[in-house]
Amino acid sequence: MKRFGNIGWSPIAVLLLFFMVWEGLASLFEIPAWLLPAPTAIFKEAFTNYQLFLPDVGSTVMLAASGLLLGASIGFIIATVLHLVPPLRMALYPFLIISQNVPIIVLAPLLVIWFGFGYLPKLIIITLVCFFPITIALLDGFRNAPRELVHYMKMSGATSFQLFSKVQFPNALPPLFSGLKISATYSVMGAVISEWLGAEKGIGVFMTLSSSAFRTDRVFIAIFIIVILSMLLYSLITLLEKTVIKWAREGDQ
Amino acid sequence: MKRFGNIGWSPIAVLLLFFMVWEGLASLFEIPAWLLPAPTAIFKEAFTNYQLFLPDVGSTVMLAASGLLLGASIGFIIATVLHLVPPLRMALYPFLIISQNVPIIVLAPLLVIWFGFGYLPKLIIITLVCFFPITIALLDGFRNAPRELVHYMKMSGATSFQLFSKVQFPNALPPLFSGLKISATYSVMGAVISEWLGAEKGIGVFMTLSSSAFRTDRVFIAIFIIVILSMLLYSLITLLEKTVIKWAREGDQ
Amino acid sequence: KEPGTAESLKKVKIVLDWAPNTNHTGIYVAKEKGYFKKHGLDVDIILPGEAGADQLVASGKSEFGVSYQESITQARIQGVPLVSVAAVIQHNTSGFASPKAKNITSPKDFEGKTYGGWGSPVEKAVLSLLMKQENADVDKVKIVNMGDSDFFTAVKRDIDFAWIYYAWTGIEAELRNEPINMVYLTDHSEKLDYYTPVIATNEKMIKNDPETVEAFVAAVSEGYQFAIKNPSESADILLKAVPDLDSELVKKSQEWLAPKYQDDAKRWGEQKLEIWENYSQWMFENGLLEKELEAEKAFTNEFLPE
Amino acid sequence: MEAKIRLENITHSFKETGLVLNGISLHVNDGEFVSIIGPSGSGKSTIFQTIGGLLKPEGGDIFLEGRRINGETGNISYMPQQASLLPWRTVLNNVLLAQELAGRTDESEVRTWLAKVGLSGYENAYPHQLSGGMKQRVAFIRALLSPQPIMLLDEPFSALDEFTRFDMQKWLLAIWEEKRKSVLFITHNIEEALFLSDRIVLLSPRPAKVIKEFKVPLNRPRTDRLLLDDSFLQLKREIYGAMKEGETHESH
Amino acid sequence: MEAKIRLENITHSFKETGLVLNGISLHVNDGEFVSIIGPSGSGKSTIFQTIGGLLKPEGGDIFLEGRRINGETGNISYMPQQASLLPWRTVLNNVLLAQELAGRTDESEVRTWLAKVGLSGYENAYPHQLSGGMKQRVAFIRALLSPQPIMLLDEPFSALDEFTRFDMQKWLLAIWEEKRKSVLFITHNIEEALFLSDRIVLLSPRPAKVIKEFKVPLNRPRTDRLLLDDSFLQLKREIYGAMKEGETHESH
Ligand SMILES: Nc1ncnc2c1ncn2[C@@H]1O[C@H](COP(=O)(O)OP(=O)(O)OP(=O)(O)O)[C@@H](O)[C@H]1O
Ligand SMILES: Nc1ncnc2c1ncn2[C@@H]1O[C@H](COP(=O)(O)OP(=O)(O)OP(=O)(O)O)[C@@H](O)[C@H]1O
Ligand SMILES: [Mg+2]
Ligand SMILES: [Mg+2]
Repeated sequence: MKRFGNIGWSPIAVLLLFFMVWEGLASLFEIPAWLLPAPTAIFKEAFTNYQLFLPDVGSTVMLAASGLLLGASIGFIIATVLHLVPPLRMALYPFLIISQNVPIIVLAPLLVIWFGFGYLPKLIIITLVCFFPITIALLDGFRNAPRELVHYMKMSGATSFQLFSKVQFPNALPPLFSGLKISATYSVMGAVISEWLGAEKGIGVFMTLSSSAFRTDRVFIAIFIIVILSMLLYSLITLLEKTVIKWAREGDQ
Repeated sequence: MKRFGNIGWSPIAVLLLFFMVWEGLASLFEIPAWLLPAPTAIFKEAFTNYQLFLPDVGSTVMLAASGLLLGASIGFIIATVLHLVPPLRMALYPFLIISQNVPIIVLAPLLVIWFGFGYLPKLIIITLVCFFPITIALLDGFRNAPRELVHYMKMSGATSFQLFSKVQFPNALPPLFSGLKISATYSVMGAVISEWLGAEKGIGVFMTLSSSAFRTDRVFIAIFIIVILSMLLYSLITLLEKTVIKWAREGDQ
Repeated sequence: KEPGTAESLKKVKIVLDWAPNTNHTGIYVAKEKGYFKKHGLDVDIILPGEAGADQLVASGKSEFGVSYQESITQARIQGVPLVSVAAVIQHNTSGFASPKAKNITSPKDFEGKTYGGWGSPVEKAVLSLLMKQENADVDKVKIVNMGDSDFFTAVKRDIDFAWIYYAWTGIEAELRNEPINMVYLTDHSEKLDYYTPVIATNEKMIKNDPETVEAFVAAVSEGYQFAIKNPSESADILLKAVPDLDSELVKKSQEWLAPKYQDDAKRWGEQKLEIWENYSQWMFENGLLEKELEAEKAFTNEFLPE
Repeated sequence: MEAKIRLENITHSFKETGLVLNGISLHVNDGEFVSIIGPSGSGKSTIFQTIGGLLKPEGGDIFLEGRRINGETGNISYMPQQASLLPWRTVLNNVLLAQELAGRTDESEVRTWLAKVGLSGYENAYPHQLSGGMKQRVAFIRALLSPQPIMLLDEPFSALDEFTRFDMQKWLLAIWEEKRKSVLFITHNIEEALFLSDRIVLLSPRPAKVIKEFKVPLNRPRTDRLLLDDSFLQLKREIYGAMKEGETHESH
Repeated sequence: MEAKIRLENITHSFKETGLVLNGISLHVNDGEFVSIIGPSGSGKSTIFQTIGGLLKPEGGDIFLEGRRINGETGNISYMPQQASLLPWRTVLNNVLLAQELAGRTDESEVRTWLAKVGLSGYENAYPHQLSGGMKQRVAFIRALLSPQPIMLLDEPFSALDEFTRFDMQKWLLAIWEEKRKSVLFITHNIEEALFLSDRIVLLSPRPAKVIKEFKVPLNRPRTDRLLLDDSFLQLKREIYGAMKEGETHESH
């Protein structure tokens, strides 16, 4: 616990260092601002014109958070069903792969045509992005339950579902959190991409507009926001992990 | 083992069913071919004009495979370093998140300026896509080594590196394979995206050109190829998993 | 029909081809100035993102869209029922740009240089057409696929010249004080003076709801006419609607583009059969089209106001 | 009367290690306490896994009150050789687990028993915070409080000191007598087997066969004075001798 | 002469369960065999973890030949109470593990010993294919073949039948005498402690203190005839009595 007080600052220190090096390089090599603006320029722009993108942030946060939640739930459901019904697992795994390999440029028009320009097609895209790491991590976690616990449960007359809910599921919690961390990291970017499906506002819109207007500094503001949101989500998952998994971690003493 | 003989066919049966439903819906609702061509049309086009995209396939396969390999190696190295040097872990994790949240549209120009239009910037993009799931899965796998084994090793005088190589690393093999499966699924799409950075050939090029020429059937050929390649890579990883992890799987009897 | 009240307004959508820019000014003006309302329409302007404007228009998900003659030509060959109802800019303002220092002022200077494109066979055909007229050899141009990279990035590295729209990227170069040379397509070949961009709708709309098309085109036409007369005010309207845009770029671009909307045509939006035929003919001859375009079906002037 | 549980000529082999059970026949009558003694690695735990339905015997049949139950689970309460506590459950919840499986839980009963076996104060501890013997006691009462009428105990007291072990034996006998359970008990301790059982079954080294059976004609309730009783010592020597004899012992 | 290993007034407590070691002082001389006996959950395994350097004692010091080694690992060869075999290694490679840590491996020696403890044919089996007692034997020879001069054995034979156990004891004594190791041995079996040790240390229930020490003045080599020897029986009764007395036993 004490560690925290000290090491909690180190990422911030390293980030500061990173910005300083960046700033230094930018001015040393006279990198043009339209290519890679200096951090100070970016921050200045962010503070003076924050009203430009503030409404966008809220919309993207909503999208990312609800998409992650939905993606996680669906990822969990799919993993559970595929685990409990083994024939389905073999039969449906091609569709898992397909779901990750249909490019947005093909999917987007179809989604819009079927579901319009509203919230739903965007949610579908983020969900598609987020569910997959969770499903894969869970499927393997379910399978890797310690042998002696599985044996004990079966001998004691546990049904498949009891075996699942009392052993395989809790055993898959650590990989579940790995999967959630991966998905959380992708979710904000997924939201941004989904906004390219024709949104009124959102960081994705802000970014494409800025990019097409050659406002690289604003594009970087968008990136900073995306990164910060992702880190927040990631930290949230880590925090959740710490409260849920109280039993297994070595080196917590 | 016998199971295989039977169930190995079920994904193919389900895929066939899927195509049949698709074909049926396409002709029932008279979905125009430029929006969603019927599978038969796609296959016909693929068989008659295969010389159009055959060279592209080779180039994308090379890109995806080398990117996955490089991504996996780098993912492994990063996870190992972060695990063995705990202060680094806290300090550098923001950069892990950043690496997944810099959109291609920003990254692409920078990569092009620094590395030109050759192979290298593309490899960097696929690597960025592939390393992350592996790093996260490994980091958690390293940490979750069974307590009693870690205790035994420490008591017996194992150095940190011995503890790592003999316990934490083998213990992380199952999550490593989960991560690899996720990355393998992304790698082909990563290669396709990287080809939008300017490539002479490749499925990505074939797809954008087909798309801009409204050849939706060819776009779907591209998707089929991407999906098939991903499934091959995924199966390869699963096969590798079966040969490497011989000790832990329940339900293999 | 009672114009003016919110309930009676007919809701329609227009999908842009790209991020909002000065090509779209007339549309934003028509919305802001109430021209749409006047014609009984309530118009949503939609950014396309990845969702491919043309498919959305063709499928009827959006009634109107911004497209290009090249696209509509290829689309119609594949049976996509798109129809151009107005040319936004009368003449092609695109061309091959290069930093001044490279000294590329005419197609023959392309020899020995590197061209950055997006890998389409059209590009080589266009280069070849231009260069042949000056007895230059297109095979001496190195064609590199630069993917999604923009002009400024590309010319910093390996690339000598690329294909741009002057009204946007060219103006941006002026603003950056990076002088460029332009080789305009229209200066070297009439066949390449195609309409880009255009306002498009689908065949069903024309058949089933010609009134709406007419109302829409009329309002947009008024919008562009306003922009032609008041470039600076209409630039402000665009900026107000899309505040994320760079104001300097928009203003300067608007100024440059205002006279080009209508140019030498007798009214804004007018399209000529000959231009549609010429271009598609050229494409067909160069093996870029599988069959010949029925040019008269690809566009119509019938909705343009007198 | 039909035996509570009867194994008839059970054979089983593992793919990797070959034949383990070589025609095992044994039975436990209703309310009977039977111990199994046999060399390490002979196949005792495998017999339990067969009865519990985890393994389907290759040959032979298992009957529960005359009904064939090959491969059927849920008929027994079981204490495995390794404690097999769920690491994510507290001690209390680990004991409740077996009751949950059987569909009715009684937390206050569990708390009472945790106190009886010396674990009061540890209800909310996680398994990794327990000593080896404490884990064993948790697994023991988990089995003890399961409602099934047949109990399979696999070396339940191997990690306990003599006094704690004696307490546990006492509780086991109390429950057994009160609830009229049938018990099958694996141990390496001949005295323990004699002290607890009605009958003792002696196994050969792997592949296991039953080489001898002993009736234990000692009166109940049995007390520790028995340990010095002549007939007790006599029986002990007899079993010891039989083991030595039956032992073409694998470690030689 | 300086003791090989000496604990001076060691105290330790766990955050969740409180004080466990309450001022433990004990020592093992060079080449001496010392057993620890104490109730389940008293703190025996915790003492081992302290000596092995896994836990840093809160109070007190540990000396190796006079050098303070609080929290220092690598000085001992160790057999934990749970076998703790690596599931991804075969039996052979699990035994080699301890040698790998010490930097020199001798595969033929390992194979010889695997055969001696009755595990020939299982060299390439994985731990999950072994019986409980077989796992324990693997862990035992893993410790036995480690080169460190001090050996900590935590209930090494609890899962073995009497004959196998006796064999193991024999091998242990052989190695101990041949290599002049110092052994600290945890057991619940008084006879075993008497049979093997030079000295026996008796612990109280938790929090553990040393309540008594017994010298075992029996001649070596010791054989099974000893079990009926008078002085042996006398010592056994004495220890039993001391245990009973020291036991404000936690399960009451
Ligand atoms: N899952 C398994 N796969 C392969 N072989 C196994 C498996 N389980 C047990 N065996 C083998 O079966 C034999 C008997 O094992 P079992 O666990 O039944 O012995 P046991 O009599 O309980 O011994 P112990 O007293 O040491 O616990 C052993 O030789 C062991 O190697
Ligand atoms: N990691 C831990 N965290 C918290 N408490 C612990 C931990 N390890 C042991 N304890 C507590 O310390 C006490 C002594 O445990 P220890 O394992 O040393 O007992 P032991 O004498 O070896 O018992 P046994 O003979 O049952 O193995 C127990 O009460 C146990 O609950
Ligand atoms: Mg056993
Ligand atoms: Mg212990």
